[in-house]
Amino acid sequence: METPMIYYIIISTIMFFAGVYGFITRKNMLMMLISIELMLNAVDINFAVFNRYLYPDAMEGMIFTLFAIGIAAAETAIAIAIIINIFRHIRNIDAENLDDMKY
Amino acid sequence: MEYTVIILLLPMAMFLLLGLLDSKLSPRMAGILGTLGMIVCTAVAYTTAYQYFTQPRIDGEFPPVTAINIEWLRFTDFLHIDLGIYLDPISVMMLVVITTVSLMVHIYSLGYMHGEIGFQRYYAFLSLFSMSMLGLVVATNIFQMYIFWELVGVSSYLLIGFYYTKPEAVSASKKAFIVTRFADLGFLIGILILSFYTKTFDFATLTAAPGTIITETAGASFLGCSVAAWALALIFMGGAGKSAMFPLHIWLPDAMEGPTPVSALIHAATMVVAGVYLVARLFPLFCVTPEVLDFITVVGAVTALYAAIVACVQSDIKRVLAFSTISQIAFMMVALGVARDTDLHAGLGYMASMFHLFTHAMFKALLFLGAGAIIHAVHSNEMTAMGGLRKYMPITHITFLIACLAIAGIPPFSGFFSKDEILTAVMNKSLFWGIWMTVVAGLTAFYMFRLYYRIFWWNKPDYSHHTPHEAPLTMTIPLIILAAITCVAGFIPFGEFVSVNGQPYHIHLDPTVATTSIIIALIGISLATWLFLKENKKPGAMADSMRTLYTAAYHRFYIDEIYQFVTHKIIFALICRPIAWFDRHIIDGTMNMLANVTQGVSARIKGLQSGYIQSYAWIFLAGALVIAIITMCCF
Amino acid sequence: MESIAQQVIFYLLAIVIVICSVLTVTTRRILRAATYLLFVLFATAGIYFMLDYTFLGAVQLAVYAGGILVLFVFSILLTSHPGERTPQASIVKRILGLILAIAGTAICTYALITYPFETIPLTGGELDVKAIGHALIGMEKFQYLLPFEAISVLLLACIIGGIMIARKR
Amino acid sequence: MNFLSLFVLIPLLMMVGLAIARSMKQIRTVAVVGSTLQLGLAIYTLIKFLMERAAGNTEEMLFQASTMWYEPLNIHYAVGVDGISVTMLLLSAIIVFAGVFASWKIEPLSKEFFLWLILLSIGVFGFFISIDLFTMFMFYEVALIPMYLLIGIWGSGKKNYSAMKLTLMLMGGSALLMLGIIGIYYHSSADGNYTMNLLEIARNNAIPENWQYFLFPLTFVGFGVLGAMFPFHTWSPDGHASAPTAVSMLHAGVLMKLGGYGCFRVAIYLMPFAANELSWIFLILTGISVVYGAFSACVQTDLKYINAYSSVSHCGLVLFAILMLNNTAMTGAVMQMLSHGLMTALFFALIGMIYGRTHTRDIREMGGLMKIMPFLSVCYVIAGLASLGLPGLSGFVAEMTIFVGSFQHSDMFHRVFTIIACCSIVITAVYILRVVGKLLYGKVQNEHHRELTDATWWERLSAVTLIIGVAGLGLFPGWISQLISNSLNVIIERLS
Repeated sequence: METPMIYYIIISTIMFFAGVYGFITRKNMLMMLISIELMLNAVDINFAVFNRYLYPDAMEGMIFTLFAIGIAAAETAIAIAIIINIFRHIRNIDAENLDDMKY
Repeated sequence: MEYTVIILLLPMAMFLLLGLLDSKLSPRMAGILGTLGMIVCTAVAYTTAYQYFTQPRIDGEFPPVTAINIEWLRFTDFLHIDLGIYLDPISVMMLVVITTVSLMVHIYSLGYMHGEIGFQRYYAFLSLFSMSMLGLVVATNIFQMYIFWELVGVSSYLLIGFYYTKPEAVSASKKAFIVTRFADLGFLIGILILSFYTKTFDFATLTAAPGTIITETAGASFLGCSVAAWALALIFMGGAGKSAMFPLHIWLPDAMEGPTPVSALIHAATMVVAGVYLVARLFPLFCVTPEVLDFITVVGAVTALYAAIVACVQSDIKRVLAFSTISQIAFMMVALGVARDTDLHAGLGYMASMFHLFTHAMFKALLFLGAGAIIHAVHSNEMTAMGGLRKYMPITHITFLIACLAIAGIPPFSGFFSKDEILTAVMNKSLFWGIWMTVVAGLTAFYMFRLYYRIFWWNKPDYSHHTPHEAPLTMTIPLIILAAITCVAGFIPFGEFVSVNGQPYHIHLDPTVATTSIIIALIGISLATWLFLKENKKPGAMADSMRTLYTAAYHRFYIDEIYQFVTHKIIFALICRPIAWFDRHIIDGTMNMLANVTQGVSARIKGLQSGYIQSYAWIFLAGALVIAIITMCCF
Repeated sequence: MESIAQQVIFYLLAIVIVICSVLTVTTRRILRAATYLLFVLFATAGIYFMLDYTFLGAVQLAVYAGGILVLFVFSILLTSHPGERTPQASIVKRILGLILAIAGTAICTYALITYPFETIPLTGGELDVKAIGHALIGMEKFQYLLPFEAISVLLLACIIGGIMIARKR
Repeated sequence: MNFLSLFVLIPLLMMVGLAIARSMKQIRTVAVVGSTLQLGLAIYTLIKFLMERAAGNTEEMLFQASTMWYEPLNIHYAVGVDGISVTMLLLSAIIVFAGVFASWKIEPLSKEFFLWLILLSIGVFGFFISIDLFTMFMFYEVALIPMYLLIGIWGSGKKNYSAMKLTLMLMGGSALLMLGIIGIYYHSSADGNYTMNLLEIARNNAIPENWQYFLFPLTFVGFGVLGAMFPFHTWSPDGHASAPTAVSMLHAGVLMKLGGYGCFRVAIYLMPFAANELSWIFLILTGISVVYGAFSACVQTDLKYINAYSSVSHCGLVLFAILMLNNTAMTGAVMQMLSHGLMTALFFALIGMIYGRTHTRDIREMGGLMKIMPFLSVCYVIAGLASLGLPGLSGFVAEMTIFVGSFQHSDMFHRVFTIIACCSIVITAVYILRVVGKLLYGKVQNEHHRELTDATWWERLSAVTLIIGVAGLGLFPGWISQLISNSLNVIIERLS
């Protein structure tokens, strides 16, 4: 028999919250970005799984995942560009140090 | 008699003309213009008086005439302020008095104020005052009277403060205005109460049916007195303030800081008798509340004695005259207080009061103008700088003596007749007050002759640096005219014109009263002669023997100090300052506190907006989870 | 037989995903984290394959594993020294994060398990790439030309933006 | 187009003119021409109004016009005037006119100053011509906001604090007002055709009584804050003390009148039931204002503080009289608004002129100014006499109308409060004479002051304009009182 859908979803949940944990606890911006990728990935899995198990005839979920991957790529590229730029300026990429415009 | 409106409009025009042009006119021009205006006014007033008193009597009375009446401001359907001219015996009499004295003062000032800075302004203010005072006496309604009442207050303020660089003059003017304002508050409230019940301001309506107020306020009482009595007592308070009745008299002696002719005009002859005039005007109303009249008697009698005692020891000649004025006005008040309108005999006081008002205005103006001439000559107000002046200033001396004899009550001068009527009236009513007032009359003779001897006899001080000389003609002519009036005014059959119910009253002297008063006046005069004819040690010794009384009287029984204490220590320190403090610290503090609390709270919660995306994410997710849990629990 | 193999593969993938995701966020060496992420991405691709979304799996491999991760590795190498350990967040923060993560997992799992999904038996097998292609550039209902173009514009913008940001002044 | 809209249009054109003006001379020309036109327009309105009335037009508001500008809430740009608004417009025009001359030499940024000042006047004029609640409120806000900048930039002393305080407190008032207006709107009609038009709301008379209990205090306090009602008056001393001359003039002279005007145009006119029921509460507050402001003024040493507290007292009297809810007292209230507007503007103008010369406003540091600047001093004395109620000047007429009117109230409580309010005339005399005595009379305190000059022609013009107003109102009050009283009849009818 096939694997029940819920298994996939639990995996993605764990992945998502691992991402959440990382995002909250890490100071390094690259690590935060990596955590974001984890979360995105978890969501992507969910899209695909729901599509496959609940509406097998449609393909919205998959297409959405496709777009999400594309956007993730774009986002990462920009984010990394910004991070590197920041690094060039302050030789550091900890999120807490970026408070020049606070308040 | 519409032409009487000139009496008001002309001084008004003069005021505007002189006030607006001010220094563009030469002083001489301004003085002459002002005086000319006053001459015309006087002429018109005399014509009016002549015409009024020669008209046929109706039912034995001279009927009141409303020469002109214009609605100025309408409040409600029945309450409105009119401006108009109401002529009846007393207002016509007042017109004559005011224009006469005012004209004298106008002429006199040409000499007295010569060369002063602000000469034009002085004449402008004099015109303003004349206008207001004339408007006051011809008022057709109580509110018009109040309007001009305020205006005379202001002109008095302006004239007392004429030498505005002198701090004493400034504070005296302020004091005069505020004290009278306080009294006017009573007047105003009285008017309000009166008009609330009677629904009219009009004198004619008010006095025609004086009982209305009693019926309208039936049953209404406050602190044990009827509301009608309160209303009239409050109105009397206004009169007491203007007429410097104890304890509202404190402004008048200080008001002597103003130029002397002003003192003669405002603070001796005209404005200060406004209170008496007010009571006389509303006399029928007062008669329905006899308790108020009794109150007036007491206030008047106390004031008369008080002022007479104080006058005995003052050293500033104008102060002596000021206290003498207070005392004399108190005589008029007492006379009104003892009068009743039941019949001519009971109403003798009313006539006597008006008569005394008339004669007093003349001789007191004369005294002040004489004092002005003396001050002009010796450049000081203090008795110590005077003495033996009879040789230097013969005209002033004679006229001053005439006035002194008049005020002391020596026949045949005018004061004797009027004062005698007052004493008779008081005696008729109550023996106690009669004796009281007779004693005061004796004191009057004493202090007036003390003044006279100290100025004209006593011993010559050192005049070497500046020899006194007789005043110029512009000043002596008014003195002579007034002295002449003083000599003959007593023979005017005053009762024919003015009496309580308008019926002619034949003045006849009560021999007992007349004799007593002459004797007591002579005693006073001889005492003064004995003490002050030549420089000697007796006055000093007497003062020493009654040191406490003397000092107290010299300090006017510390009434001023009490006022000073009340105003500064109580009203300013205990009301104004705390309120100002309360406003700045409590009310404003509350507002500022609200602002500070807001700022503080936002400073605190600003920490939540740390800018750390991780905290945001944590809070966001935690919140989402909480909501999820709640949702799951609920559904 | 086939299904058992599938089960085994699934569990393998599941274990890799779970362990590597946790390691990604817990390791203190950033390069390792990137490596673990790579494993997770690979496993995710595997999941897509298992769901018969082979095209998706391929994209996942190509874009994520091939593109994004390389970017990550480059940037890591540019911004940190080899062997450097990233600073730890405070213990409070970590505990809070942990609580949140565990609670979140628990609640979501509970919610998902208790929700009665109506699954439809899998049919059809692999999705045709041609169908995907049509869907992406068609203009009918359930076709996605507009989002597709939007994404392409976005990508263009990103390229320009990336150049603008990263270039030396 | 309705000619009333010119009241808004002229200032707008002035602003355009100012925007393109280059030199000081052009700026002044624009300002003078504009304000003169405005004054002319106000006089024209008055005459036209009187003619219409004489011709037998008994409509409540004349020259009405209405244009929809926001349909979903039925908000109109609706204008119309009755006797009260006409007099208020005249007052505003006079004060703006005088204010322009009083700020002849304003530095720096004179152009911007006039721009904001004119914007302020738009708000004021717009407020008085509007008969649509929302439009009225909008103009009210337009009048308030420029205050912040005008005080904050051109002020003196603690200007930032004062500007902030004034703006925030008045904004707080408008918040209550906004709430009140919304509340009124949703009860403006029984059948769901909600309207913002004052006259229609009054005609519908549909605000339920329990809502009136709630909305009346909101609107009354909302406007009362601007009318310096105790205890919401504390913005006034600080605000006035820091504001530049023309702003003080306009603010005390006109803006504070917006409060009183709004109080009866909105609060009392629309909610007569609550007005009858709740007036006693506010009567106590305003009664306190009257005496309290006067007492506070007695011990101040800063000229502007004295005048600000005296404004608290006088404006308290306005609200006090309004709350008496009878024709005479309310007529008195409007006259007091006029009178206080004119004389307080005169006061502030003179204080500004004196301050501009001596650079101090502390009365202890000045003295004997009568010798040095006789013109200004005489004007100051006239203003003072007007303030303490000298017959022949405006203060007397207004105060007496108020006192007589209030005392006609059949209720004992009201009469007792009237007597308490009467006491203010004595206290007023105390503080006015205290200032006059210290400032103008006596010896010159500071020898440097001897070199100061008297007023220049523009200052004279400014002061004389206001004095003419004060004296005119004081000498010939009859017709204006009649004009106001007739317009008030409508409100009084609704109250009974």
